[in-house]
Amino acid sequence: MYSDKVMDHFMNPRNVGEIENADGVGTVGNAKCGDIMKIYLKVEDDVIKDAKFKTFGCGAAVASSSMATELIIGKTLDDAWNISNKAVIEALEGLPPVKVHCSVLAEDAIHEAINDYRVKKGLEPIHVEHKDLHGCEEE
Amino acid sequence: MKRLVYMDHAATTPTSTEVLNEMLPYFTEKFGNPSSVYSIGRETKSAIEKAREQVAKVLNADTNEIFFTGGGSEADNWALKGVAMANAGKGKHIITTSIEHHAILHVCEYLEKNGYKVTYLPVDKDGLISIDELKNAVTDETILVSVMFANNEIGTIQNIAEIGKLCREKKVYFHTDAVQAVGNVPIDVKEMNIDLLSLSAHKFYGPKGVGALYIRKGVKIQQLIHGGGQEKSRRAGTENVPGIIGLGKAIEIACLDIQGHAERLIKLRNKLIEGLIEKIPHTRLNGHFEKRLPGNVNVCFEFIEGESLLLLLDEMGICASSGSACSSGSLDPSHVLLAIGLSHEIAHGSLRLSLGEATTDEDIDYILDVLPKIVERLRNMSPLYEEYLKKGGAVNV
Amino acid sequence: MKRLVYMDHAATTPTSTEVLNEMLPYFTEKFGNPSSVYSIGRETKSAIEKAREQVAKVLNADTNEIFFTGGGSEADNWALKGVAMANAGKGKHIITTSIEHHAILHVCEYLEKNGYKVTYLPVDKDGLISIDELKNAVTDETILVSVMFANNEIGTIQNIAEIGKLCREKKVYFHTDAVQAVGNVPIDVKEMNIDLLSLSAHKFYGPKGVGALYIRKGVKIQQLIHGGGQEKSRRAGTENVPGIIGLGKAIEIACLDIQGHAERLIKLRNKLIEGLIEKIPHTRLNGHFEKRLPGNVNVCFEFIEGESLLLLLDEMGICASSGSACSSGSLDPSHVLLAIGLSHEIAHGSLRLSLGEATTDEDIDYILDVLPKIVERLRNMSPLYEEYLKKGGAVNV
Ligand SMILES: Cc1ncc(COP(=O)(O)O)c(C=O)c1O
Ligand SMILES: Cc1ncc(COP(=O)(O)O)c(C=O)c1O
Ligand code: FES
Ligand code: FES
Repeated sequence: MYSDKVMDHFMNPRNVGEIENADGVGTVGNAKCGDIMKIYLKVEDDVIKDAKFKTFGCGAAVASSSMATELIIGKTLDDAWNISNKAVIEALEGLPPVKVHCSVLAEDAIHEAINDYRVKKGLEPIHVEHKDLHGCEEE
Repeated sequence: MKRLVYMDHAATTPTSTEVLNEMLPYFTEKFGNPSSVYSIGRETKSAIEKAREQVAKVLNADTNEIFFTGGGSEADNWALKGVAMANAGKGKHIITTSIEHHAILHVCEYLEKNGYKVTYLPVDKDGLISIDELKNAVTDETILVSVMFANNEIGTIQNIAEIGKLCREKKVYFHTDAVQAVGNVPIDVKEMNIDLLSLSAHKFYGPKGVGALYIRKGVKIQQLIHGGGQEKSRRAGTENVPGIIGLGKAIEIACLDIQGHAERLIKLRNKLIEGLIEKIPHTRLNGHFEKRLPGNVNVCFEFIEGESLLLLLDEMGICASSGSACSSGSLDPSHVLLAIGLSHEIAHGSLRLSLGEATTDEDIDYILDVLPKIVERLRNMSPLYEEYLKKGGAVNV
Repeated sequence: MKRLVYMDHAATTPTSTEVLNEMLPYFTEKFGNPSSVYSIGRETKSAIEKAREQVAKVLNADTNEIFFTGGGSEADNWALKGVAMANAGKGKHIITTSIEHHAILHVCEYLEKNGYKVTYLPVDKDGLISIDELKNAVTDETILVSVMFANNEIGTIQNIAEIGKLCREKKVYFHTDAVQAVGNVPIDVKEMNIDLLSLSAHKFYGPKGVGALYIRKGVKIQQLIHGGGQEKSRRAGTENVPGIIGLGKAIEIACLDIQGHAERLIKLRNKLIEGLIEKIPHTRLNGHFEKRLPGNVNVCFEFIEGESLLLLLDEMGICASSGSACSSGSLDPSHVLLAIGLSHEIAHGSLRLSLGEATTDEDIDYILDVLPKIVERLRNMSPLYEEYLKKGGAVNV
């Protein structure tokens, strides 16, 4: 079902945990749907110095969060913003079709965390299209 | 070699060697078409009739009340659609429960689209329906009550004899999906007043792709599969001879000492349940504590999600399931867990461990060693757990 | 040991050892439920997908157009009922032929009882339908044409590509029951414009109780068996894993050298046909002489009755059938033989000998030696024959 890469990131997730006094925190998803993803950022000079995550969700959700944190660490906020769920899927060497939304969660979580940082800095949050593909989202 | 602990007997069981050996000659040597006149056809015909007797005996039915099908789902579809269509003249109301297998629920939805009315009885927190509610639901239009014998997810066993008695009094047909019960719980269709009963061989160490429907003599039912004259012109198609032979042998073996078999499993099951509740905080047992399949354990671990749990268990060689095997891959939590009153959140963290012939006491010890660590690991990455701790939840670690 | 000459391959074939060996591990070791998350479930899942590819390749279909069923009859029922119900909005007219298998004809009768109109196309003396008659039968209400690829009794092969072309032009779905054709005749669903196609493993050295329906992408069809999410939620029920593996392997083997296989059989078949006509007076070949299944011989011997013939043949170790295996035991003469214009009287004296892998040249010699004597013996006790002789019939003995 899952690629070796997904299983690797699921079995040995990178950057699990929280960052005390994080510069930005993004939480997306919904426990009702069986997935919540939380990403913490440490930012210096518009560069993501560190990222950590906590995820309640399936194997794909855990692997997507792990991969997402790897992809954004060391990137500028602008570059990190532009990391799409497709990039996460590619880096994971594919996800089953029913699991694509798990990677969307990762993209959304990055956006949320960056916007949280911006708001804390007194900047306007960047507008995001609502991308979440959840069928079970609360009406 | 990696240790393999198969704890998903409710999803399917291996075909036992004894059963397979019985089947083998019917593939290559005794392969005649049972409908033929010549001897190699007649010999498969009588082997099928022997299997029919084996099934009838175990259920206390008559041989000519047993019809072989391509599995449990076909039997369920046949029972419901067949009775609904043949008795539409009397009425178009069917009563079932909210915790049936999809092979019943999706047929009910289909019937609803085709002009039938279906009442889905709720269940209590243990998964039991109320006889009073059933009684109140029956109207002049009711033609069929379908209540599963034992639930595939939470293992709860209904009060089938009581339901049967009520249905007989009310003169409505009573079907029970006994796919999980056969081979685990004694069944007597006469004493329990069952009119139709579905079963599937691969749940009791027989082969996949073969099942049976018991139809009490006199029950009005239409065919599901039309065609040739097989199964007394009620279920067309060249008979799955090896499969039917296997089903017969498997049901015979499973019911030889059904009591002893159950006692052994119940002991292991209870040890597992008690161990999990003791070792893992925020764990809840789903289903009735006593009216429960001998091999069924179903628990929810708060703050974690089922699929991740299954993957980590698989890494440790433990095969288990979360909700019914049929719906894994879908995102909705199990309808059964929601029906017994669990929140979506908690239902997502469910785990079913189903024990069987191969399960040993060492397997239980192994699970009780491995599972708490896995749950802890997942909780440590769960934002829900983090939140819970921050809110000052008294976690009794 | 008594000589056994199995000449009923059209009724069923033995599962070949090669196929059985492929299946065996899936009973006892690789028994995981394909819907499960853990590795022993995933491994059966990918084995099923491999079988799906094997089927798709042979038919020139896409993998996701192949759906496994519990046999040929289920596939036929699904195709007809499923298309009829899903397209009732467009129209309620179906066209089929008068020589279909009961798995089609009885479904059509069922549909007629439920408000559909069915046209049964006649066939000529060779068993072929007329394309012009088909063209004329299509109306605005027509949703489906179902014409069998090759007939199970007389072996006649229809002009499937022509029929497919017409249906595509007329924008009606085209289903073909290819249960007898698969493994014997090359099939290309794209080239032949086939929308749905039924097949059954036990006709080509695979196991009984498993078949498949090809459904072209985009065809509107309802489910026949509702329930779990198997087969992309289109055919519920735990998959018959060993059966499906067997079907895949068997179809692959059968189609490796379909031409060579056919040529060998055609030679033996023609020798048998010519020998019988030469040696037994008042013998008539049924079915088309050339557009005919490689292994099919169907003849009528005047003045005698089929069942007696079968019993005497069985005594000599020859397994054969008279009409379709499904209707033997019934008293009506074959609807197929009546449809090609035979009188009841003559139709009762029909014999089908169907050749297969195991058939040798010596078998043909043996039959050509034994059968004339049996026919003579029966004729000598036939009052019809006596009458005929008295009327001075010129019997060329
Ligand atoms: C032409 C034809 N269609 C359908 C069937 C039914 O297939 P099965 O017996 O596998 O259900 C058969 C064989 O019996 C057949 O010959
Ligand atoms: C309660 C119940 N009913 C019906 C079925 C369907 O049986 P099968 O998968 O053999 O079609 C199952 C098993 O999947 C089951 O557990
Ligand atoms: S988190 Fe929803 S299925 Fe992966
Ligand atoms: S003579 Fe026996 S069936 Fe008619």
